Amino acid sequence: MALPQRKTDVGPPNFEQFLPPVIKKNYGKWKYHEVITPGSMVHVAESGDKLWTVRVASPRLLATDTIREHCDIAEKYCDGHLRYTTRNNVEFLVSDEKKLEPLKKELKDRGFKMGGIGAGITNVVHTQGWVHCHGACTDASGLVKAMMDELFEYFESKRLPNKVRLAVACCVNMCGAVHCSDIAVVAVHTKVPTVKHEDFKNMCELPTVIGSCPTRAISPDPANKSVKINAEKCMYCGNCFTVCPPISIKDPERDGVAIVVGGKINSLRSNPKFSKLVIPYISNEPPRWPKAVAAIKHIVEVYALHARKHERIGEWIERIGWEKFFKLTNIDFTFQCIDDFTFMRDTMRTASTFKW
Amino acid sequence: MALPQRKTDVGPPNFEQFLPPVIKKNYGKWKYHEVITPGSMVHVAESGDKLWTVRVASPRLLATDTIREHCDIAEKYCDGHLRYTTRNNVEFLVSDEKKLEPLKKELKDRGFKMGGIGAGITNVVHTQGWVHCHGACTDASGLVKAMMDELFEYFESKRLPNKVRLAVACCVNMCGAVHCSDIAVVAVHTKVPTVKHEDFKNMCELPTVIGSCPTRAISPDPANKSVKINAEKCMYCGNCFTVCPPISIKDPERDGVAIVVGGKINSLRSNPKFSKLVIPYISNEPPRWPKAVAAIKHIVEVYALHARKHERIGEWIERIGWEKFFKLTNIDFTFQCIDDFTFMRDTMRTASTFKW
Amino acid sequence: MKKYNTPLIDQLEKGPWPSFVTEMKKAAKNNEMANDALGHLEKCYSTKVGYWKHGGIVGVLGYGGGVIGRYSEIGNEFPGVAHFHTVRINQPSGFFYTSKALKEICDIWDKYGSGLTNVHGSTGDLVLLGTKTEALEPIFAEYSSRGWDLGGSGSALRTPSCCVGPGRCEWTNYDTLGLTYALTQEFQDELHRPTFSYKFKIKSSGCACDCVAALARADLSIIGTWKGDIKIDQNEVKNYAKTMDINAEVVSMCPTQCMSYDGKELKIDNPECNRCMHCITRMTKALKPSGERGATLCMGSKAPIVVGSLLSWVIVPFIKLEPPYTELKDLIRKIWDWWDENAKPRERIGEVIEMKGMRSFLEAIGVEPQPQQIREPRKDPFMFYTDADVESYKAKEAEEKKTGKYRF
Amino acid sequence: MKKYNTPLIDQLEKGPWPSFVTEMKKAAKNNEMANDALGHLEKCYSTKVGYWKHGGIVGVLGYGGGVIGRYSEIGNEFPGVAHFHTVRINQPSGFFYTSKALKEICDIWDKYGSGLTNVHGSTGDLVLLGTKTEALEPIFAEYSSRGWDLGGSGSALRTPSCCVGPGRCEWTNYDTLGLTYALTQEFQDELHRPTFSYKFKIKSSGCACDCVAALARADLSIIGTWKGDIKIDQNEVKNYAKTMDINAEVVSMCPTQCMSYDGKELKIDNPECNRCMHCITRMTKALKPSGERGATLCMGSKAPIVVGSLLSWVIVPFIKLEPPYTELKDLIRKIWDWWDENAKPRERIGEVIEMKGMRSFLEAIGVEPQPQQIREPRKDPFMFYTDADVESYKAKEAEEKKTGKYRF
Ligand code: SRM
Ligand code: SRM
Ligand code: SRM
Ligand code: SRM
Ligand code: SF4
Ligand code: SF4
Ligand code: SF4
Ligand code: SF4
Ligand code: SF4
Ligand code: SF4
Ligand code: SF4
Ligand code: SF4
Repeated sequence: MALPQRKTDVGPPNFEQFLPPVIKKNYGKWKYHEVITPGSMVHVAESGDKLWTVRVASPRLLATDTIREHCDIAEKYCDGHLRYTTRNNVEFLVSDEKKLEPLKKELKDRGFKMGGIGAGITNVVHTQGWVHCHGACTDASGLVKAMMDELFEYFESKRLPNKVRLAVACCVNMCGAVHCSDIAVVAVHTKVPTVKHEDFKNMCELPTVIGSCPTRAISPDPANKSVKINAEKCMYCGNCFTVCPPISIKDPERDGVAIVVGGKINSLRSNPKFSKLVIPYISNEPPRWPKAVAAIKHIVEVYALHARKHERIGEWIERIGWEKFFKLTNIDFTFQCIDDFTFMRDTMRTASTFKW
Repeated sequence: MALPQRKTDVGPPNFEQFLPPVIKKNYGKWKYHEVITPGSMVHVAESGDKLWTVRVASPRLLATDTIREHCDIAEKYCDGHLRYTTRNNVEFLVSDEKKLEPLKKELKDRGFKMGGIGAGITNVVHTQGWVHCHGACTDASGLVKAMMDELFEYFESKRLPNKVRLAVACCVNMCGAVHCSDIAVVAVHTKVPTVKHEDFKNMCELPTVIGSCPTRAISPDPANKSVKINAEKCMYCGNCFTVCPPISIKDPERDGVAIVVGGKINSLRSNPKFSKLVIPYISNEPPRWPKAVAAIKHIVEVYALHARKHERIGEWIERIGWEKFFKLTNIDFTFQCIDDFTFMRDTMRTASTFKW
Repeated sequence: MKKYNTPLIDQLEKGPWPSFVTEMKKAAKNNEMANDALGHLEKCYSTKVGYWKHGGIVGVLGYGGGVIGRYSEIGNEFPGVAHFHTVRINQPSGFFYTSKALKEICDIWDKYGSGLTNVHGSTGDLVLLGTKTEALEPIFAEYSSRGWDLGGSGSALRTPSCCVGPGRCEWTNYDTLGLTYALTQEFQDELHRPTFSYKFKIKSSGCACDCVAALARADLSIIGTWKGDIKIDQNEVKNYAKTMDINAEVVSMCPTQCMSYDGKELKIDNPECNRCMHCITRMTKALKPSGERGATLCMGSKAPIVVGSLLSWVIVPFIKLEPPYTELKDLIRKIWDWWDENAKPRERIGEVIEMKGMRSFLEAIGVEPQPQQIREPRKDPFMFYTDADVESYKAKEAEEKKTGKYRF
Repeated sequence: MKKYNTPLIDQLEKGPWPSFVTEMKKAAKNNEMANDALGHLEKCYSTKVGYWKHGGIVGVLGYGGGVIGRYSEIGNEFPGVAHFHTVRINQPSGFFYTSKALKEICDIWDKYGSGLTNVHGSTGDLVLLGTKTEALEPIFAEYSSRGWDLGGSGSALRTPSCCVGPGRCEWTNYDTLGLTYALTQEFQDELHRPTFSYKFKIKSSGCACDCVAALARADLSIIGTWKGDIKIDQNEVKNYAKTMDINAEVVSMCPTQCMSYDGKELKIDNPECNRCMHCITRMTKALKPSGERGATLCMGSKAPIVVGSLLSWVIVPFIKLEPPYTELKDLIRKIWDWWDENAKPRERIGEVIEMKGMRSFLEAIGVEPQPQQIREPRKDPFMFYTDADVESYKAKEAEEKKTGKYRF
């Protein structure tokens, strides 16, 4: 069959054609919303019109058949209207209240999991991992699955002081939102990369490779027409490897994951915050990373026990102090937790006011 | 007359020999104190013994005859015991309550000014200025005198929400405690230094001069056996001039002073804070620097009007926000206020949460 | 089709959370590429290392981006993933679809690719995961002819993304969906033909909740806000009081302490409010912003490499955002011009601003210095003054001498 | 003696604050050097520029510091200040004097110098302002024979300084005066003979009020603190309640919110208290620390040049400080050894720690990592691991496998 005529620069389709009529009518004129269950909510327009949303978990990595299943359900209950969220859940958009409960029932029967709305845990922002990226030092999808199985009740029913946003990144490029997450996993290398000198000059640009290194560990190696890496300065970020294929850094026994906590993106109450390192290294343990998962769950539980209502993890920790966080969670404080990158100075304590 | 035999490494005299008996007896066993007036207080020991202190202003630059006058007074009322404070005031240490009022009277009669205790303004930490330092781009003593004349009531009687610590530094070496003061003046150059190339190689060390520059503006000038300065990068700190006499930077018309505010050293309530730049430039106006003095007074008055009791200037500003500080004081916000040194990133706002 | 033994990843089919392994198996049933992807992944799990190679440059004619080239080191063992490129399809604003549109996407993908997708990628694209080089042109023809275009990759504008905003949310301060569509259309060339120093991302959230995480991961983060009072419906306050401790949950958590509640009336000292949204989100029926609507433009956030992670910095405290968004579009072009002139290769705009100084940047784009841009003024007195600066300070002083009144 | 016309600085004799010009004139009455200093200063005021040259190296035999060499560019015009060196006399701890001792100091100074002083310099020395090179040895002989020694200058230990502490203050947690004396005596060689990379300052405050501003301007800042509860005298609380709003002035200002007061009883949740001192200073009769006394050691503060100003960082959260202070003395030597090995010329210790990393420093001085040292953990995942680190993590994991219990 002949291919249709290609077009360029058409851009994405105009979203308006995909909006359900109730949204078109009440566009920008919503009055309030109410969370009905962790998996459903209703938005009420100034006109009095209502829109029900049912949110369903997604592994994000979807087979086309599953998307078709979403479509079939949307056709049955939502006149074909659905959306996905910024955290990759599916949302069924219901305009007719009568269809709400039947929709929920069918979703349940089909094994779909509803949840993720309100003060709990929703889907995990994550990255490609071994499924698709060359840089991955762990698998992201696997970690997410293992984490969410363990934390599932917080998605479906159990509530927390506030939302807990989780993320996983399979290397320090952090294609997930790890750097501002309540709790996140970032995969790390722990060994200095090696350079295949013979391929260097054909495949890499010297200034780019040198400039890629955050700690200036790379210098020219004119004898080999290549570069050399100063083992004292290298902290295994892998950026040289990203820009230059003859540099390799993966190591199955030494690659692992680190846990960061306390990040936040929105500006409610307190300013956005970066996540901070609390556990520097856990061995990669596919298929279920039991220790990493246990660590995350442990932190969620300590938070649930101690935080005030509406406090995000980072807000709670800042109120009680990091020294108290380490005490309450009984996490070992290691040298890795002390910043030694450029901006170390602002992370050190400059007062004798801390808790014992 | 023959000189006495010199000794080395004797170190300072043991302070114990200078302590009044009441202090020796109650050393480390003080129970509480009470501020009587802004110029006097009493410390009560666990034993019940009392020590009265009368604090007197000092210009710090003292003629020996004035020190002798201090001594005469101390002999008359304090058995010869006196001390100076960490901010250069004189303190008369009275063990006999009956001598307190007569001491105060004599001090008053002799024109000494009592004050500086409690929530007001005490002496100004400062530096040499034109009186003694080669680096000075203003005179420190003159500025202090002009400031304190204007703020004198806050020393002697009028109270503020909390202590306001002032400082003056005559160059960015900041021999005063400018960088953590409630309000301070720092003198600044505003022009790129010039280099006398012919003297360079005899008087300066190339690596030291290059290393002295915070912004890497200096590079070797092999043709002249000297250095050259990149005008784009130089921010006139004068450090190259400090380490290398053939470099000169003073300019009578362009040298001036800047005002910084909001610093704090102790850890009460909030952590120590650096002072921040609010007025980037005021011309040097000896002998009384009227605009600089007016600016300081203005800030003190706005603070007095708006801060809560016990709030230091920096604490007040952090509560209301810097944008509000600029609004309340009506100080122009200039590009100089925006950090462009290494640690700029932490000074920028990362949220839409500010006041209009 | 070879049947792989996958004992390790099979364990990831257990448990309540939907399983990506199940998805892969679903696709693998009638897709060779997906089937090999499964075997390939099991091998990664058993050896604890990945086998993908650095991506080569692949793509469609006339475009410099939109496809991520991917090859396996062990393509002979798993020929179905020897090439395994991803195609990024630019999603519609707010991720709204109709079943019809989605099914069309699926059908084409099944025809040419692995049948595996990410809905969506972290940037926002609808990601089609794994196809061969020779399929790229047909795929593009099929999609583009039906009104779908590729998303961004490489040193280009990346696919803009936004929160659901006016589509469903009562808090949005501008039309996030409309703006995202307008910008994406306006900058098609910059999106498809990489000419920048590095990637440039735009994300738009309708309010400070920032549901698209713009502030942390977009070079240009557009955060909706308003200029005006928060209107209070005291009757609704009374209703909330029945089920919530207003003082504990709202008043005491207000960051500016500008609220008070005496058990009867809720008060807000509006000039002190910093519009953080906490109170509004907790009492949505009772509280509503009023006055002018628009957004704060922030700039520079990114992941940690090279200079450490950044959050976006406030550049323009307030801008009105109404079609045709001319002011914003012009500003974006000025921003890119300055970036282009000043960046080294692979330098994100935040890194360049940090390097060259905020002043150089703000002057170039014509924005005044304002205290709203900063959290606090500089501390070290390492300041630059232009001759013009000093002249203007001196001029001010001369005037003060005349008027007898200081202007600090 | 030449009589200078000083119309500009004369204006600084007016006003209530004591005038340094009056002081200079007093000294100038019968001292040629002071008289020329006056004329010299007037010239600075009239031309708005200083005339001092860079200091040359001058000093006393066997010492490398203690004197700041100073010459005037216009020495021919003002011969009395052609040489105008300052002599730093090491002050007694806490700036305590007897009139006898002070008068002796004055007499010697009048004999050899300008009769001008700074009581005291910013570092803490009693500064004798202005003398000639040939007077230095006699001055030193006169002072040292009477038990006074020079203070520090150059790349050496600088004169240690401290708050009044146990001399008069109820809040001190250790003997600031005794410690300062002991350290100054212990390190006489390091003070007088510059062998460091740059200056090193030690300042000691008895509590978090930090009345000697140690935290902002000492390479080693010693801040007194305690480990134990704050004891409350509820009767005294009642007295305070008569004149002060305890909730507004104390409870609501407690940074950890660990206090409560119901109008009757004041309570402190001690494990949550961070010992900030606010409540204690405001209710000194009612509140008193108890338990172990000692100090927190902080390190690295300095003025802005070269890398920007620093506040001292917590290194040792708690140390007991009792004579003969062996632990602290040993630690200081270790600190200097590491500094010596790692610093470039003119690098303060804070700058070197920043350069080489806190770990290198802490390991060298034998201090464990502790969360009390930091305000917050690192954000960017740019971590160093030694092989031993990874081995120890793996060993922990192996053990966990055995016990079935995780230790995070
Ligand atoms: C659907 C979605 C937007 C979209 O365009 O897809 C969305 C929708 C809503 N968000 Fe959100 N947020 C969504 C991602 C986010 C994100 C982004 C992220 O997590 O990556 C954030 C920032 C998170 C952070 O700060 O780290 C976010 C921070 C909030 C907040 C602030 C929470 C807080 O107090 O810290 C609110 C306010 C609230 O919870 O009442 C909020 C409130 C809401 C409301 C109530 C707004 C409304 O009236 O419609 C929506 C439903 C609430 C809910 O899901 O709990 N939304 N929300 C996103 C759902 C993702 C998901 O599948 O779970
Ligand atoms: C005499 C002196 C110590 C010395 O060894 O010489 C001293 C003495 C006292 N200080 Fe201080 N402080 C002295 C310099 C300082 C400094 C250092 C500085 O300013 O350079 C500070 C840190 C300032 C800062 O944070 O920027 C300082 C911050 C305090 C504070 C904390 C104030 C606050 O709330 O922020 C207190 C507590 C108080 O005021 O109740 C305090 C309290 C006290 C007490 C009440 C302690 C006591 O019981 O004896 C003393 C008298 C109070 C007064 O003067 O108001 N002292 N005090 C210093 C007097 C300097 C002067 O001549 O005025
Ligand atoms: C697919 C995706 C992850 C995902 O699973 O969702 C992704 C995948 C890759 N990212 Fe990313 N990034 C993706 C969103 C992000 C994000 C999040 C975002 O855009 O909101 C970030 C953090 C925000 C940012 O831009 O800083 C991100 C920061 C990076 C970086 C670090 C950039 C930096 O300036 O530090 C790199 C490194 C690079 O560009 O060489 C990178 C590079 C890559 C490459 C192209 C690695 C490479 O050199 O081959 C990955 C291709 C993986 C593959 O083979 O499929 N990716 N990347 C996301 C894009 C999907 C989409 O188009 O919707
Ligand atoms: C006299 C004194 C100022 C005063 O009026 O009190 C002073 C005066 C000088 N200081 Fe200072 N500093 C004095 C305390 C300080 C302080 C405060 C302190 O010690 O508490 C600081 C800030 C804290 C610090 O050390 O960082 C200070 C930071 C500097 C610096 C910057 C050092 C740095 O690392 O950034 C320099 C520059 C240098 O060393 O070349 C400096 C250099 C100088 C020189 C030696 C300039 C020079 O190269 O000739 C000044 C000699 C002036 C003169 O001719 O009399 N002075 N200097 C203080 C010493 C008196 C004393 O011994 O008691
Ligand atoms: S985080 Fe790293 S490994 Fe993972 S998808 Fe992004 S670039 Fe690839
Ligand atoms: S891995 Fe990172 S730190 Fe190490 S040499 Fe490469 S770029 Fe530099
Ligand atoms: S601040 Fe500068 S000019 Fe003033 S005394 Fe110190 S070094 Fe000299
Ligand atoms: S004045 Fe300062 S910034 Fe300018 S060249 Fe000299 S050292 Fe560098
Ligand atoms: S960012 Fe604000 S406007 Fe957008 S969906 Fe979230 S809450 Fe609504
Ligand atoms: S929006 Fe935030 S700052 Fe404003 S009143 Fe509400 S809680 Fe307070
Ligand atoms: S620092 Fe503390 S102990 Fe020392 S004088 Fe000040 S209040 Fe007293
Ligand atoms: S010392 Fe500070 S933290 Fe402790 S109870 Fe008192 S005010 Fe609170």
